[in-house]
Amino acid sequence: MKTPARTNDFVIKIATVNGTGSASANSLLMKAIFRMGVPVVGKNFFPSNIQGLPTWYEIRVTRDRYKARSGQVNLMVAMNAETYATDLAEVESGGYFLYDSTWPRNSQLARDDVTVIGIPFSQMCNESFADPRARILMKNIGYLGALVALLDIDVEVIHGLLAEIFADKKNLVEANLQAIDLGHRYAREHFDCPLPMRIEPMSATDDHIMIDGNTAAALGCLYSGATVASWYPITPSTSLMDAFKSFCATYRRKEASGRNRYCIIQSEDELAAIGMVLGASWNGARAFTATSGPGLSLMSEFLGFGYYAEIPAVVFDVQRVGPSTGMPTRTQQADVLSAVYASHGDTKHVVLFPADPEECFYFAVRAFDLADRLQTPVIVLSDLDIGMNDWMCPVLKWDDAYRPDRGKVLTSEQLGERPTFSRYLDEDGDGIAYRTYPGQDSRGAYFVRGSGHNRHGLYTEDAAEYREVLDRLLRKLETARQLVPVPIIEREAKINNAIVAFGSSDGAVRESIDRLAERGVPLNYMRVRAFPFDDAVREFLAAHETVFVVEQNRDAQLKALLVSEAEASAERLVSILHYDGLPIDCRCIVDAISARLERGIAA
Amino acid sequence: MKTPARTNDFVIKIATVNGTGSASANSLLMKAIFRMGVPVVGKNFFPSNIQGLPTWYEIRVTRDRYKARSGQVNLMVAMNAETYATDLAEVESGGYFLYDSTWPRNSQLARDDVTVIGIPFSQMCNESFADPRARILMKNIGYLGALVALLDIDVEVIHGLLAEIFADKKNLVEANLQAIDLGHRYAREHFDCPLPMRIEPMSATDDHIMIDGNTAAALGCLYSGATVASWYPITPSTSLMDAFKSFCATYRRKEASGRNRYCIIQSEDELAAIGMVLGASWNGARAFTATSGPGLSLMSEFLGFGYYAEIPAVVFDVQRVGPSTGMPTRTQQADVLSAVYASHGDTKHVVLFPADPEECFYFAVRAFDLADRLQTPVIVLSDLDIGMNDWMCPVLKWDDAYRPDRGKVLTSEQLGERPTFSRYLDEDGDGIAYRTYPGQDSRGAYFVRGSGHNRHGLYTEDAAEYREVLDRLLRKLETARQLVPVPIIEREAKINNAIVAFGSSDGAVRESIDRLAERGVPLNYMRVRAFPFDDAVREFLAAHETVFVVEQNRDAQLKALLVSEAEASAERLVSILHYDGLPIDCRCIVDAISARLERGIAA
Amino acid sequence: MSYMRKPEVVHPGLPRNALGLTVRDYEGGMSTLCAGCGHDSVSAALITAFFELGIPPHKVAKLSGIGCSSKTPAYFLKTAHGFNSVHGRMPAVASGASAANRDLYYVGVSGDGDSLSIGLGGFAHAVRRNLDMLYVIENNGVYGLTKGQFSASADVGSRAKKGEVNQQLPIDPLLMTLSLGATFVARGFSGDKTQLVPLLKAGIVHKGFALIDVLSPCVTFNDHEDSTKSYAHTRQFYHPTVHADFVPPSASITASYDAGEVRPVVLHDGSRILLRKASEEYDPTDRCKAFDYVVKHQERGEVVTGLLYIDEDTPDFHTVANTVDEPLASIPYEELNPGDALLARIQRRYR
Amino acid sequence: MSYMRKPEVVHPGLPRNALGLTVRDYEGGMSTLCAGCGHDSVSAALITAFFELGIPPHKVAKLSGIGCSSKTPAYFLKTAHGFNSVHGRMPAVASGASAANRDLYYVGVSGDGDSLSIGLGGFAHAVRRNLDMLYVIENNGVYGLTKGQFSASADVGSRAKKGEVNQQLPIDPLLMTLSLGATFVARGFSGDKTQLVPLLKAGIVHKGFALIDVLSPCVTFNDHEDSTKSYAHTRQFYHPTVHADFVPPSASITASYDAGEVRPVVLHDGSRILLRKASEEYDPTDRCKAFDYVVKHQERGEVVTGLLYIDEDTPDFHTVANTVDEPLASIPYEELNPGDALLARIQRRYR
Ligand SMILES: Cc1ncc(C[n+]2csc(CCOP(=O)(O)OP(=O)(O)O)c2C)c(N)n1
Ligand SMILES: Cc1ncc(C[n+]2csc(CCOP(=O)(O)OP(=O)(O)O)c2C)c(N)n1
Ligand code: SF4
Ligand code: SF4
Ligand SMILES: [Mg+2]
Ligand SMILES: [Mg+2]
Repeated sequence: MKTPARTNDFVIKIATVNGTGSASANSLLMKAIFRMGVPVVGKNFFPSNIQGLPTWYEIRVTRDRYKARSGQVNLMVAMNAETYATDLAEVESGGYFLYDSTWPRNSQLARDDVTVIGIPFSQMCNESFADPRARILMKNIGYLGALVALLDIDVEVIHGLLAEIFADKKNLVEANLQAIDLGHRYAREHFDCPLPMRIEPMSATDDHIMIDGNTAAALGCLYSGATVASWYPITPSTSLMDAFKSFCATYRRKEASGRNRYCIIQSEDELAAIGMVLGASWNGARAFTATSGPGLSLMSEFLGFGYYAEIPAVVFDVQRVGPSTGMPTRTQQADVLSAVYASHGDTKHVVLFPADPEECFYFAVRAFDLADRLQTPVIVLSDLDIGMNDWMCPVLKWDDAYRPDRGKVLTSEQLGERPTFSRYLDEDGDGIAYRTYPGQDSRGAYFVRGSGHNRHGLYTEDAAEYREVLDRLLRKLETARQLVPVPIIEREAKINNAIVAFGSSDGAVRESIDRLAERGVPLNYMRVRAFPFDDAVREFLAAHETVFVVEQNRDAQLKALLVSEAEASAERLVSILHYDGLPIDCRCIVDAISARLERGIAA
Repeated sequence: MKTPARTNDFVIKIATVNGTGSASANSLLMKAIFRMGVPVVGKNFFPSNIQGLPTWYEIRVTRDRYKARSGQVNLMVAMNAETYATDLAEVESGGYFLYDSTWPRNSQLARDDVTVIGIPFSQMCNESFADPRARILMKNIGYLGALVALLDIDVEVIHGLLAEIFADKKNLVEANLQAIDLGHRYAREHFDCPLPMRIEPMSATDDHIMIDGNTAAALGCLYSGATVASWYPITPSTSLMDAFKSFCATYRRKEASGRNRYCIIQSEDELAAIGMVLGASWNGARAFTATSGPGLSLMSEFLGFGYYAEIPAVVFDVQRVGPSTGMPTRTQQADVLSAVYASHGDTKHVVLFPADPEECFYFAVRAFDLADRLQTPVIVLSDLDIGMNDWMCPVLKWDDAYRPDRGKVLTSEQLGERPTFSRYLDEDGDGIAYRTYPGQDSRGAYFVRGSGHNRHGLYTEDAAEYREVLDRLLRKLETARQLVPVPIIEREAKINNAIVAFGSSDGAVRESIDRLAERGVPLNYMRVRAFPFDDAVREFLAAHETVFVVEQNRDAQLKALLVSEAEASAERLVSILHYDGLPIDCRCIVDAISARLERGIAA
Repeated sequence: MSYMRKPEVVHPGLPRNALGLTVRDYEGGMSTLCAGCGHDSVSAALITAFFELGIPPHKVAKLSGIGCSSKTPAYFLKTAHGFNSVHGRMPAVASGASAANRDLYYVGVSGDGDSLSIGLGGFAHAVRRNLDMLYVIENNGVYGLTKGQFSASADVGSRAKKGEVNQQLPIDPLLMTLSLGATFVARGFSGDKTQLVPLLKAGIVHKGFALIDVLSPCVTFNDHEDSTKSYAHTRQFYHPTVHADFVPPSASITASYDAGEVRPVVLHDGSRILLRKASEEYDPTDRCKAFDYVVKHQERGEVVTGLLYIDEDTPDFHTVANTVDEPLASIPYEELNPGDALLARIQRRYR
Repeated sequence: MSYMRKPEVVHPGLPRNALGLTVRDYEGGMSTLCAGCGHDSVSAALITAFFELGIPPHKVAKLSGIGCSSKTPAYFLKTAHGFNSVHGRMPAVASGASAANRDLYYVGVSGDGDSLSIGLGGFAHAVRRNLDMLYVIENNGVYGLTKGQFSASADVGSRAKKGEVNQQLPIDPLLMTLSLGATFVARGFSGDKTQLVPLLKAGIVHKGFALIDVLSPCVTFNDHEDSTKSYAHTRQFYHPTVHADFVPPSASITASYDAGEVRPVVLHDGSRILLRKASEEYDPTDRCKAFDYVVKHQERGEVVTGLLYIDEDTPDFHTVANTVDEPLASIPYEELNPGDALLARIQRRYR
C-alpha cells in the first residue's frame, strides 16, 4: 500500500454527531490552514434536526485554489461510531481513517488500502476534564490536536486563533490548549508525524477572507443602504437576516440616542414578509426579505403584484432541496423556474445568480439598484452551499463614492415643474415610468393597484389601455436585459464545445474544464449571472456546436430557460444534472462529458 | 348604402348597465335563436363590480357553426347612453344601431353607413308599468320584443321559454308578454320588419345544448363521484362550485334521512382549500377545488407537496386576466407556466386544457381518474370565456358502465397477502407506487411527508435514497404522458405549415383555417390537450416547416413549453398572441399569418 | 391619481379647516359601488373626519385589500397616496410602509372577508404589533364583490339571499382583537355618522392599532329580511354603549355633561376622547369587562357599538422597534453608509 | 411506516387494554428530538391516553405541520396513518380528511410557531368549524427547529438565549380560541403527565374541536434563566385550575370526592369528565369567566392550566354540514352515480 505524497492537496472529512460542539473545532482547523496561506474549501453536511444525528464537515486543502469539492476523502476523522462503516468506505485508497479507540473497534472495520489510526480521545478527555459537557466538547479539540501533529499544522496559528476566539473567556483558552496538547502528544508519540499528506505554508490566501454567502449578502444589504427588512425564519436563509440584524445593531444605531436607523420585522409568515417589503419600498425605503423555496412559493402572489404594480423589492432565495419541504439542510439549484415565473399571469422577474459569497455581496447592492431602477422585484438566487458554507474570497471592497441608484423618482419640486404626472406612462421609451413617494406631495398621489390600470394608474377594464401597460412591461424587461450583470465568458475562438453553468456550480465546472483539457478535451465556458439573458448569452450559445449545461437540479431548469427565453436550439444543449443535495464536484461533469464526447466520436 | 342580406349570419351586441337585469333578456334572446335551430355563440363582457357600470352581451348567429366571435358587430342594441359613441363606432358598415329614443339623441351620434333605429323603450315601459323596478327590468324585455320583430324570431318560441322560466311565477309571464308586445308592436309599426339581417329556422342545433363550462365541469365532478370540495370564492371560478353545490343538493341527498352524501367547504382561503382537498384525497375521497390565477399562486406550496408526497387532487383553474388581480371579468390563457411549474423545486404537474364546456365535462372525469391513477394533483386549465359563457355543445353522454379508476390502492386483504409494504417503491416499473387509505389497516400505515423520504416513506437525508424517489417521479411523468388526452390533429400530408393552439382558442383557429384556405393558404392544425406532451405532439411539430402557435397570453407560454418540454425547435415556431382580455376572434390570426407568409414569400 | 393642472372650482362659502382646505380637498374619485352601499357612507365619514382633524391629505396613506370595501380608498382623499394590495394582505403592507415612514397617518380599509377569512392571520399580527394605524372593517356579513357568499362574520341563523341559512359561529372582530391585546376596539354603523365620525377621529389620533368594526350593509346581497346584517336589523338591534366625543388638543370642552356621566381619555397628542357611557358600570379600560359585555349582548342578539376599549399605554410598533424619530426612508445614504474603512475592519474577523 | 412481517417481542407481563393491546402497540419510531425536549413527554402522554382509551391505532389519523413539535406524530402510534403537512396548514388538511371520513379520531400536533404565526388563520377557522379533533399545541415560546427565534407566544420580558428580550404581546391560544367560540379549551404542561393524560383523553372523546395548549419547554433554545417558558419558570408559576378526571362510559366512578367539589360533564359517547376545581367560584362552562380568569392570572404572571372551558352543545362540523353517518370516502360509486338517464334529464334545462 503506497500513500502518495499529497502536500496541500487532500481532503479531510470529520464525522461527528450534531449538538456536540464539533463545529467550532472544524472551523478552527480550516482557519488554521487558511492562515498558513493554504487555500481551503469547507463544506458542512448537517441534518435537519437540532441534536443527536450524524453530521460531517469536509475540508479540502487545495494548493491549486479550486473552489469545489474534489469528490474524494483522504483522511476521515471518524468520531461517530454509528457511521464508521460508511465513513470508512468513503476513504480513497491510500487514505487514513482516524477514530476514537477508547472502545474496541468492530473487526469488520478494516480496509487493506486504508491506514487506520486509533487515538483514545474519550478516555483521555474523561481523565483530564471533570465537567461532563467539557468532556464532550474537548474531544473535538482533542482530534484537532491530533490533526495538528499529523498534518504538520503550525501550533502557533492555532494558539493565535484560540486567543482571538476566547478573548473574553481566558479560562477557556487553557482548557482548549490542554485538549490540543492531549491529541497532539498522543499522535506524536504513537505515529509517524507528519503524514505524507500534510500542510506546508504558502502565501496564497493573502487579501482573502473566509466568509459565507449569507453574511456577505447581509453586508451587501448594509452597504446598499437598506433600512427595512422583514422575514420569516427558514433554513438556510435564516443566517442572512441574523447577520444583517447583528451588523445593524452595531453599525446602524444612532449613537446619541441609542435608537435604530433600521427596522427588522420578524413577520408572521412569508406572505406578510414580502408584503412588508413592498409596503416599505413603496414608501421609499430600501427593503428586502430572505427566504428559501417554500417561502418563495408563498410569496408568489405578491411577487406578481410587485411586477404589475411596479414596486421595487429585493428577495434573497437561498435555495435548499425541493420539491416541497424536501431536505432543508441540503443544497440545490431548483428554484430557477419558480423564481423567473413566480406568480400567475404573464409575469417574469429579474433574477440574479451569484456564484459565491463575494458575488453575494456585490449582487446584493446590484439587486437594490436594479430593483429601484426597474421598479420591480429582483430575486437573488443563492443556495445553501453558498449561503451557509465558508468560502475563500478576495477581500470585499467598497467605493465610498457609491450612491444608490434610486431610479426615476419625482421630487415635489420636479412635480411642480411638470404639467401632468401619469404614473405608468413611458416618457423615456425605456419602459420605465416615473414614480413618487407617499408623504411628499399631493400632486404625486396615485392609487397603486394590482387590478387593471391604465397609463395614468387609473382603474381600467379597457382592452387597449390594459394592453398598453402590459406591452410597456415587456419593454422594461428589454431594458433590464441591458442592465443586469453580464455573463462571465472564457472562450477561445477555435474551441467548438462549451459548458454553461450558473451559481455555485462554478468551481466544479472550472475544475472539470482543467481536467478535460488535460485529457485533450478543450471547452469554452460561460457562467450566466442573470435573467433576462443578455445578448452575449445568445451569441455564445449560437456559436458552439455542443453546449453542456451544468445544473444542480433534476429538471434542467436553466436549459429550459435558455431554449425558451434565449432561443437556444435544444438539440445542441446537453444537460449535466446533479441533484442529490450535496454540492456538485467535478467528477460527475468530467465523466458525463467524456462519455458523451466518446459516444459522439463513436457515432 | 346597401345592407347585405345576412340571414343567420350576423352579430347582435347589446350594451346595457350592469345590475339592471338585462342578462336574462339576453339569454332569452340567444336561447330563442338556438331553439329555432340556428347555431349561436354568446359572449358576455361584464365589469368587475356589482352595479352601475357598462356591460355588453354579444350574440353571433352563425349558420356555419363557428364557435368563436366573428370580430364584427352588425346590430348594436344600445341601451346605455354613456357608451353610445363607442358602441356606434363599433358597428360594421351596413349595420344597425337600435337605441332608446325616449330622450333626444346627441346629433353627433350618426353614421352614414349605419341605420339608426329609435324606439322609446323607457317611455313605453314607464307608461305601462307602475313599479319602478319593473320599469327598469321590462325595458330589457322591451328591446327583446323589438328584436323579435326586426329579426323575425318565432314568437311562439319566446312564449315557450317564458313559460318555462316562470313556471313558478305565472304572474311574471304576463308582464313579460306585455313588454315583448310593446317592443314588437312598435317595431312593426315604425320599421320594415324583418330586416335583411334575420333569423330563418334551421335544424342545426338538434342534440345540442347551450351550457357554460363551469356548469359542465361541475356535472363532470358530480358524475366522477367526487364527494368533497373546498374552495374560496373567486371570479370566474365561483359558478363552478355554485353549480356543484346545487347539483349535489338535488342529486346527492340521501332521501330517507335528508342527509348529504357530499361535503362542500367554503374555506378561509385558497391555501386552506387545496390543503383540504389533499386531506380528503389522502383519506380516500375524490376531492377538488376551483380557483383562478391568484388562488393558483397561493396554492403553489401545497401543490408541490401533493406532487412530492404523491396525493391526488383535482384543481380547476378558470383563468382570468393577469398578472396580479388583473381584470377578474376578462379572459386569458396566461397561467400555463404557473400551472405546469407550480411550486419551488423540481416540480412538474399534469395539466389538462379543455377547449369548451363539453370537454370541461369529460376532462373533469378524466382529471379525477388521472389524479387517482397517477397519485398527483391534476390541474384543469379552463378560462373565463369557457367557464362563464354559454356555448353550444353536443348533448353530454354518460356511460353507466363507467367505474372510477382509483389507481393502485391496497385493500386490507391485499396487504395481508404481501410480505411487505413500501409506500414509495416502484413495484411495476411505471413510476407509480401503491398507496393505502387511512382507517383500514395498520399494516398500511405510513407517515406522509413533504420532507425527504425514501422508498419506504421513511424520513431520509441520504443522497441516494432521496434521488431514487425523485427519479421515480420522472418515470411517473413518463407514464402520465401516455395517459393524458392526446392532441386533436387535423392534417394532410402535403401541407407544410400548421397552427398549434389549446383551449378556448380552438374556435377562432378553426375559423381562421377556413378563411386562409379560401385565400389559398392551407394549414394543418393540432390542438394540444394536456401536459406532459404526448409523442404525437413532438412528431407533429417536427413535421412542419412553420408552426403558428396561437395563444391568449403575452408571453407565449405554450410555445415556451413546447420548446423546453417537447424539444420543438424555436426557429420554426411563430407566436400569434392575443391578450387584451376579450376572447380571441379569427381576424388577428388570419392577419398575422397572412402577413407572415407574405413576408416569407417576399423574403 | 394622475393630475392635470386644472383649477378646481370651489364654492366660496364652503367652510375651511385649520389648513384652509375645504371638504372638497378630502374627496375622492367617483364611487362605482351599488347605490345605497354602506361602504359609501363610511367613505363619507372618513372624508369628514380627516377634514375636521385638519390633516394634510398628502400626509395620509390609504391602504386596502380586495373587495368592494377595499375599493373605497379610491373614493376618499384622492390627493393621498393609496395602496390597493392583494386579498387579505393589507396589514403586511401597512406594517412595511409604517416601518419605512413613521410620519404618515395610516388608514386601512378592509372587509369582513378580507380581514376575517384570508387575512385573519395578518390582521391578528398587526394587532399584536400595535401598529399605529386606523383599521376599518366594513362589515356586511358577506363577500360583496364575489356576489354574496357568507363571510366569517355572518351570524348564526342569518339567511343568505339565495336562501341558505348560516350555522357556523361568527368571528367577532371585537372579541378577537380584545383577546389579542388590542389597544383600541370600537364598533360603528355606516348608518350613524354622528357616532362614527368621532370614532374615526379618535382612531386616527390613537397611537397604536385602532380597530373600528363598522357595520356596513350590502344592499345588493345582504339587506333582505332574515339577514342580521341588513339596515333594518342593524337599526333595530344596534346598542350604543359608549359614545366617544373627540376633542382636539387646542379646543376646550364646550358641551355640558352631567358629572359622572363622562370619562375623558387623553390621547398621546393631547387630544381627548370624552366617553359617554350608556351604562353606569361599563369600564372601557377593562378588557375583560369589554369582552363580557360584548358576549352578553351578543347572546341577546344585540350589537353593541361605540368605543368599547381603549388603552393608551401599551407601546406602539415603533416604540418597541426603537427606531429613530426620522422616517427611515428619509435618512440620506451618507448617514447609512458604514464606509470603506469599516468594511476592511469588519472583515478582519473573517481572516 | 413500511412493514415487514416480524413478530414483535412483547413482555408477557405488560398490561393489556380492552382491545388486548399493550402500550407497545401505541408507540412510535425513535425520536430525533433533543434529549429532554418537552415534546417527547407529550408523545408519551398521547401514547398512554390512546392506550388507556383502547382506541384501535388504525382508527386514528395523526396530522401535523412543520417544526420539532410537528415531527412528533412519527414518535407515537406508528401503526396509525399520519400526515406531516406543510408549515401552518395542518388544520386545513384535518378539515378535508375529516370531511372524507368522519369515522376516525383526528389528532393534530402543532407548535406555537406553526399555529400562532403562519397558521393562525387556518387554526382559527378550524376552531370556528368546530372540527371534531384533538388539537395539541406544543408551546415552547420559540421556533425550535429554526433555532430559537421568539414565537408569537413568547411573553413580554422573556429573554432569548441570544440575549434579546421580547417586548411584543403574546398571543394566548386560550384567550384567542375562547374569543372564537371554541368548545373545549385546556392547558397542560409536558412535565405533569398526571394532569395531561386525562386532558388528552377528554379532548380525544370531545365531539368538536378540543384545544390543548401544552407548555412544552425547548431545552436547547428556551430553558435558560429569564425565559418564561423554561421548565423551572413553568413549574414555579404554573397554576392548576380545573383538574379533569376522565371516566370512560362503562366505568363507574371509584374515587371519592367531596360533594360540591366535583362537577361531572357527560361527553357525547357517555364518557364523563369529572372536573375538580381549585377555586370554588370557577365555572368551566362560562366563557367570559374563563377569559377573565386567564387574563387575571396572566397579569400576575401565573399560567393557569386544566380544562378551562367546555361546551358539549355546539354542533360539530359534520352536524352542521349535515353529512351522512357513513364516511363519504366509503360510499360506493354506484350510490354516487346519478346515471345516464338523469344526465339527459338535467340537460333539458340547457336547451
Ligand atoms: C387570492 C384571492 N382570492 C379570492 C379573491 C376573490 N375575492 C375578491 S373580493 C373577495 C371577498 C371580499 O369580501 P369582503 O372583504 O367582505 O368585501 P366586500 O366586498 O364584502 O366589501 C373575494 C373572495 C381574490 N381577489 N383574491
Ligand atoms: C413555509 C415555511 N416557512 C418556514 C419554514 C421554516 N420553519 C420550520 S419549523 C419553523 C417554526 C417551528 O416553530 P414551532 O411550530 O413553534 O415548532 P417547534 O420547533 O418550536 O416545536 C419554521 C419557521 C418552513 N418549513 N416552511
Ligand atoms: S355588492 Fe354589496 S358591498 Fe358590494 S358595492 Fe354592492 S352593496 Fe356594496
Ligand atoms: S430544539 Fe427545542 S423544540 Fe426542538 S427538539 Fe430540541 S428541545 Fe425540542
Ligand atoms: Mg364583506
Ligand atoms: Mg415552538
